[in-house]
Amino acid sequence: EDQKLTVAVSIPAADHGWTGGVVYHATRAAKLLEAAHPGLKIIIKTSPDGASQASALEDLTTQGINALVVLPHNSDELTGPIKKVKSKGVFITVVDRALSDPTINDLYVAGNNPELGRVAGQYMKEKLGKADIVVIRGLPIVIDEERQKGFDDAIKGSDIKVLDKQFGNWSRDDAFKVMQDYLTKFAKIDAVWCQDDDMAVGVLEAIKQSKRTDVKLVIGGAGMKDMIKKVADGDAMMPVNVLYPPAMVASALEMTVSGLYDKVPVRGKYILDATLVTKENAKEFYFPDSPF
Amino acid sequence: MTVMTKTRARFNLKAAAPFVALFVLIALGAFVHPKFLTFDNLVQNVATRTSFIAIIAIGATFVMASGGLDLSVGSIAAFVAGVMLIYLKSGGPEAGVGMIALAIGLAILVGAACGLANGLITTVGKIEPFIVTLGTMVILRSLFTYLANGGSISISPDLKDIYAPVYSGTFVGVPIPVLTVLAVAAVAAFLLYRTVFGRHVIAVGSNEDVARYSGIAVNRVKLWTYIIQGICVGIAITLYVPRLGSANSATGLFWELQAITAVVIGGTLLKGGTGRIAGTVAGAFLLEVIGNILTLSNVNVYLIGAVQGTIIIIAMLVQRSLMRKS
Amino acid sequence: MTVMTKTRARFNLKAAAPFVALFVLIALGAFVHPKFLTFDNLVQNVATRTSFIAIIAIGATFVMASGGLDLSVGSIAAFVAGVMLIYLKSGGPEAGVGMIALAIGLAILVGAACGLANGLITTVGKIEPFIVTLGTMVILRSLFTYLANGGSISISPDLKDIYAPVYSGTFVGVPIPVLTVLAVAAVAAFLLYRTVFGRHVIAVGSNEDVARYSGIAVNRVKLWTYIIQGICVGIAITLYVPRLGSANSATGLFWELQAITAVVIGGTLLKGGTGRIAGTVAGAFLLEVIGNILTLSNVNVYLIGAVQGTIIIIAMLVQRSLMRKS
Amino acid sequence: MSGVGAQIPVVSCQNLSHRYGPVEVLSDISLDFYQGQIHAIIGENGAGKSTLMKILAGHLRPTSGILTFDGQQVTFSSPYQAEERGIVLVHQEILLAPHLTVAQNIFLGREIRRFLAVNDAEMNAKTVRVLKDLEADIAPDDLVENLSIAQRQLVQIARALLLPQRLVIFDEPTASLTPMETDALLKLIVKIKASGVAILYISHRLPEVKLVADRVSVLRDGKLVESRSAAGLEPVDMARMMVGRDMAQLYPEKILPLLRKMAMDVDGFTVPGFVDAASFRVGFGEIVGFAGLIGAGRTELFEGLARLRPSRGNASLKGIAFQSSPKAVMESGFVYLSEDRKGKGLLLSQPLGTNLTLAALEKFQVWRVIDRPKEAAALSQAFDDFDIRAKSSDMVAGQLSGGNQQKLFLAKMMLMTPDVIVIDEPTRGVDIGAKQQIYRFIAKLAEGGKAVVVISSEMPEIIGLCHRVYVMRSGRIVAEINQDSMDEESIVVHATGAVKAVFSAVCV
Ligand SMILES: Nc1ncnc2c1ncn2[C@@H]1O[C@H](COP(=O)(O)OP(=O)(O)OP(=O)(O)O)[C@@H](O)[C@H]1O
Ligand SMILES: Nc1ncnc2c1ncn2[C@@H]1O[C@H](COP(=O)(O)OP(=O)(O)OP(=O)(O)O)[C@@H](O)[C@H]1O
Ligand SMILES: [Mg+2]
Ligand SMILES: [Mg+2]
Repeated sequence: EDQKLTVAVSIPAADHGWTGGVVYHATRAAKLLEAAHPGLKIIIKTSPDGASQASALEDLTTQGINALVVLPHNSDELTGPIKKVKSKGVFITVVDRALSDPTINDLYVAGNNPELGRVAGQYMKEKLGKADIVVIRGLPIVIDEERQKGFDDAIKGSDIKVLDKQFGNWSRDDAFKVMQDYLTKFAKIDAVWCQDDDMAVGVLEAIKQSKRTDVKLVIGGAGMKDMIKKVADGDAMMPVNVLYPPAMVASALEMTVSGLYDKVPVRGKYILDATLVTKENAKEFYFPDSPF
Repeated sequence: MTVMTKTRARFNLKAAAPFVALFVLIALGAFVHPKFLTFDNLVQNVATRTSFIAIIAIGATFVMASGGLDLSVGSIAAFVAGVMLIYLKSGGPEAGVGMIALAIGLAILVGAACGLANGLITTVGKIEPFIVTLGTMVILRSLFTYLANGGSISISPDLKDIYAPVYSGTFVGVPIPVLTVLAVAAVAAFLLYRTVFGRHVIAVGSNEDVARYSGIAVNRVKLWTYIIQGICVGIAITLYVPRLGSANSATGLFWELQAITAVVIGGTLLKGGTGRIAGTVAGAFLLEVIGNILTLSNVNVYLIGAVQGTIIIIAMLVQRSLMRKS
Repeated sequence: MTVMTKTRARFNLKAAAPFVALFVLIALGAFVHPKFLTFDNLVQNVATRTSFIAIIAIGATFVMASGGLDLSVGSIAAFVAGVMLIYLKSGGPEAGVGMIALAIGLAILVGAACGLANGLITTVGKIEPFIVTLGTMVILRSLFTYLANGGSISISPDLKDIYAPVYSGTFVGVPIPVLTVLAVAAVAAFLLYRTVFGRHVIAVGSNEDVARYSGIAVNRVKLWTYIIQGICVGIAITLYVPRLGSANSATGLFWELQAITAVVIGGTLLKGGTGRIAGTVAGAFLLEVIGNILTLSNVNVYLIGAVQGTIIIIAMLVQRSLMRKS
Repeated sequence: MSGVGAQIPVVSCQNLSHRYGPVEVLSDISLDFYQGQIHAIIGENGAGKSTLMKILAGHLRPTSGILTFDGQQVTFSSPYQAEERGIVLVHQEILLAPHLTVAQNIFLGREIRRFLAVNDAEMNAKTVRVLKDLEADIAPDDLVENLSIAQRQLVQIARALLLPQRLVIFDEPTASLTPMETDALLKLIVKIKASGVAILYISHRLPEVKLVADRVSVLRDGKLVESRSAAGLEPVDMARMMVGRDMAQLYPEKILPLLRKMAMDVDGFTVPGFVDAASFRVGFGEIVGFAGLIGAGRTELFEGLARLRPSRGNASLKGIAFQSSPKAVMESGFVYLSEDRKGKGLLLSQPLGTNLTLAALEKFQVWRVIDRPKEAAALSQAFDDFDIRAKSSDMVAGQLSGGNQQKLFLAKMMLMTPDVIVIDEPTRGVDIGAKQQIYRFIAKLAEGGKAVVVISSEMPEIIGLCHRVYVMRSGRIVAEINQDSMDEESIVVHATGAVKAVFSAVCV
């Protein structure tokens, strides 16, 4: 049981809310697991971009590791570097973003970005029927593209009309500005979809300050605790949230470690749904201690 | 002797250059969207949200007038916001106006301390401000992330509601942040143009040796410019926090670039020896107006940056050619 | 007369300063992890991935020696990578070595063109390089996003496998990127120290008026420094693309800060008039070694930035105090 | 003087005028410059001499009028074009790239190449040769930033001498040189002339002019007032032509102080690398001179005392040890006026008023606010007291003529009302009329009980003005000479360390 093993966790740096949550959950799970397995050493490294993450993977491999849990910045970029780690005989767990070559990972704990967009679009279509909406996207990267595509597919053929989509850089402040300007630009906005809850904070504040009453619905995503609380409290403007839990990295880490120690074959693909959080189920997803 | 002077006229054209660029841009905006030229848009929205960068850029005007540079302002902003929010949270549910007042004081103090650190490393360590403040930029952002446990720090909605009017409130119709900018600019202009200290700042920026040989304590002057910069960041943050009641690691990102750009567009030269407070405020406003126009217009989202960069360069061309003409 | 010249000895100590700082850091690294001081780690990993920043920083040495600044290198990198990848994709499945060779030429050409644009706006438009290159930084990144349709651009794994050895391959045991850096540095050193052009670069950075009075075409010299910078970015990207086979909007982010830091740590002054190619390479390596040591050590993830910033400042203190002593 | 009449002038200007903005600084100048002739241009500070030279050398384009070269009309759009024709200007101001070596500066813009590379060996060798001609002790690979002002001046002269020459213009080349270098330079100029080159020579040191000039032209307030052969022209005549009236005696009468209360007492004071254990004292009411050659360490000694460079040793001011920061030293009443007025004296990009009050700004505040009217009043007072000639008061300091910059600098430091004043090269580049005013001013300071130290490379100035002289050589004070035994020869003997001075009549 106190077999000496090293597990590396490579994740994006905590540069906005969701990634902050990822780092938090990874760190927390690592502490618990290390306590449970005396011989276990978990190294967590964060990287600001794909190239640095490739470098970090090299460095981690140099240190000698038994398993790698990786949430890649970008599938295309990191497929090669992760494959190189795999070639050293390391157990590979990929989280959230699938690699271009699915044979590399031993374990895949998947988030589902298109699904996040689809669930939000689906809800909007059903709830509003006919509406003029605006969208605030994140940063121009693959995740954003996938979410957007899921959303667009879901509302295709409906009476939901997208007035505008601009980038809010996954930042509360930028989303606030964009929303303020949307409110100036469009006399009537029925609903807002923003790609994550961080930006929803800015959006809600901009609407509040404008004293406009036409906006009836704001949907964010990813399950930030403040937003889940709003849902639980039955907030009129934000009745639902679409879950995209940063805690998935913790699950992946737990599965990986138990695979190493218990010799239970934990392999394959575990897909976490983009669950729609409503007033009814909100309590299950509310973690007041999480930083996200 | 032969004293002729057309000083006034000449100086005014120079000082007016950034305002001319701003005016042209506003005229452009009026074409883009009918609501652009409304009080709600230009003052209530755009001018109000310009306030953070404007105040920080006023501080940067001092640093740059003395020939320095501060890349750490964005990180100081995040760090100050973090400390302030943690303090406000510590008060629990009964925290009220008194606590907010203390938090404001704390923010300014912490900002000043960060500036002091920058100033000391630059002057005592005798290393380029570029590297010093790049270092503290990385350090302070990392400290914020540590404080925030990687996530965000928020105050309770109740406390936020008490504090919110500082950002969203108005006084005789003018938003409080706009008034704050005007007040800070007035104090700064007085300090820079009418006091011994301000004169010394310009002297140090024009020629450090001459300043030293004139008995000016060069290091002390530089130190104070960084402290002023820190205080300005502190003030800016006391307006920022009531807006969303929270901060995360994206807070203040790239603010240093915006502030420096505002200062340069305002007519202050990067190499030191000049400082234009009013120009700086105009420059900050100009940047925000560009963003506003672009959101109101229908430019391809992916190309917004390209248009923005082009407008900034054109604004600079207009500004600098006007300054040279005078 | 009395107190004259130990010029030679003086120069050597000055040039050695960044290497001393690097040496201290490597000694520190040896304590942190037993595998640090291995060929695999220091050369195969760290030196190899230093190559992009090192080559870009060599270009930046020219720009800064002439008193300029280029903030757009990261965006040029992304843009060049984008163009290169799109070209490579256009070849379809049969694309091979020939196409890669053409793509390399294309990368260098596009890099040079970006540099030319920076240089022209700076010299003809007579505006501060800080603003010009900040503008092109925003513009080029936006153009990349446009090319990439908001996502990333990748080549097929097969093509990547053909191209990959350019990054991962070795020649007589030395990684190809490391050899490339050495070659670029050698050419750059010859250009800067042994040619008329290099002499003029230093003269322009030292005192532009003097250079002009001496009949030097100041604008032409500046223009070329930006073109050289662009070419260096192009070369760096021909090593970067085979590493990951793809680029996205985060490609090259903050490279400008890393490159400038490397140059300054290497002993080149921001205000122009000096240029130290070997120091620049040492500076780039030093930055990457700091990152490597931190990854190998057990510093709290949130505090890594704080440690990194502190080490950079300390390295600068060591470097500059050695330079002053000499 | 060769047969001027029939010859075509190398360069000639006709009806040349120049204005800076609305201000006309040259009007209707017509002059011819012939080969084998040394043509001196003299005139008060701000008369337009440097402006005329800059036009001839292609740095400025005249507002009107024409230039001819070998009888052909020419227009130069850059100094480079003028240099290509052999018109070379040695600037009054130092124009060198500080980060390059001496040889690199000398060949800047016209480097000697070997294949693709620069041929440093050859350039260094040529530099050594020309510096030897100038009797300058400077190595070709010294960085210019490490040279003193005088040495930089020599490098600048060397640069001009290495070009192919038809017309060489020297704009106050000797202003910062000591007698030894001046002597060497003048010999060289005469040699160049003999090789058939036209020479234009500007100086405020009229004895020099008398010594070398074949022809003298006088500018006053931008106009040519006289142009005549130098034969029989004495310095006093020249002075009269310049200022338009008879010059009274140049040096004021020396009034020796009766009570010698000690103002400063320096004992074993060392400025590492420059000055070794200097000991001297200066009394109130005294004018003490410091003589020496370039590099003797005079500047560094007083910069050390002013805490502008690292220094150690005993030194007291009015009985109290010197303070430890430049500001505190100044506040305690010790003021040092640098010889480098451009680099250390004035903010060239700032207005005159800002410059004037910079050091004494604390005196110009009411309730911590700068009193602008008082500042303006001080400026017009300084214009009167120091006879500063500025065409308008909203110029920046860099636009003043060289001599007027010096006067503004003096005025600036005097605003601090110091007790002990050290003036490094007080009259460098100052015209004869202004010189007289400055000497009067210094004498008046001493009469008023202040202690004055004058560092000067002009021997007559030291002798004419000072009550006592210290001579420095290679970082040491080697002699103290009193009023009664003060003469040039004894000073030069100590300064050079030679047994007997080898000294021409140059600096009469
Ligand atoms: N760039 C400038 N802008 C405005 N006025 C100028 C400028 N340069 C010189 N002047 C003015 O032109 C006049 C002539 O200056 P110039 O330098 O030719 O005098 P000078 O005869 O060489 O004097 P000095 O003996 O002091 O060197 C002066 O009044 C000076 O203030
Ligand atoms: N920045 C410097 N770095 C190194 N050496 C210097 C520097 N400045 C001056 N020196 C050297 O110091 C010595 C003394 O300088 P300087 O010529 O100023 O002395 P001085 O006695 O004041 O002469 P003068 O006043 O006649 O110019 C010279 O050998 C000079 O080369
Ligand atoms: Mg002159
Ligand atoms: Mg001297």
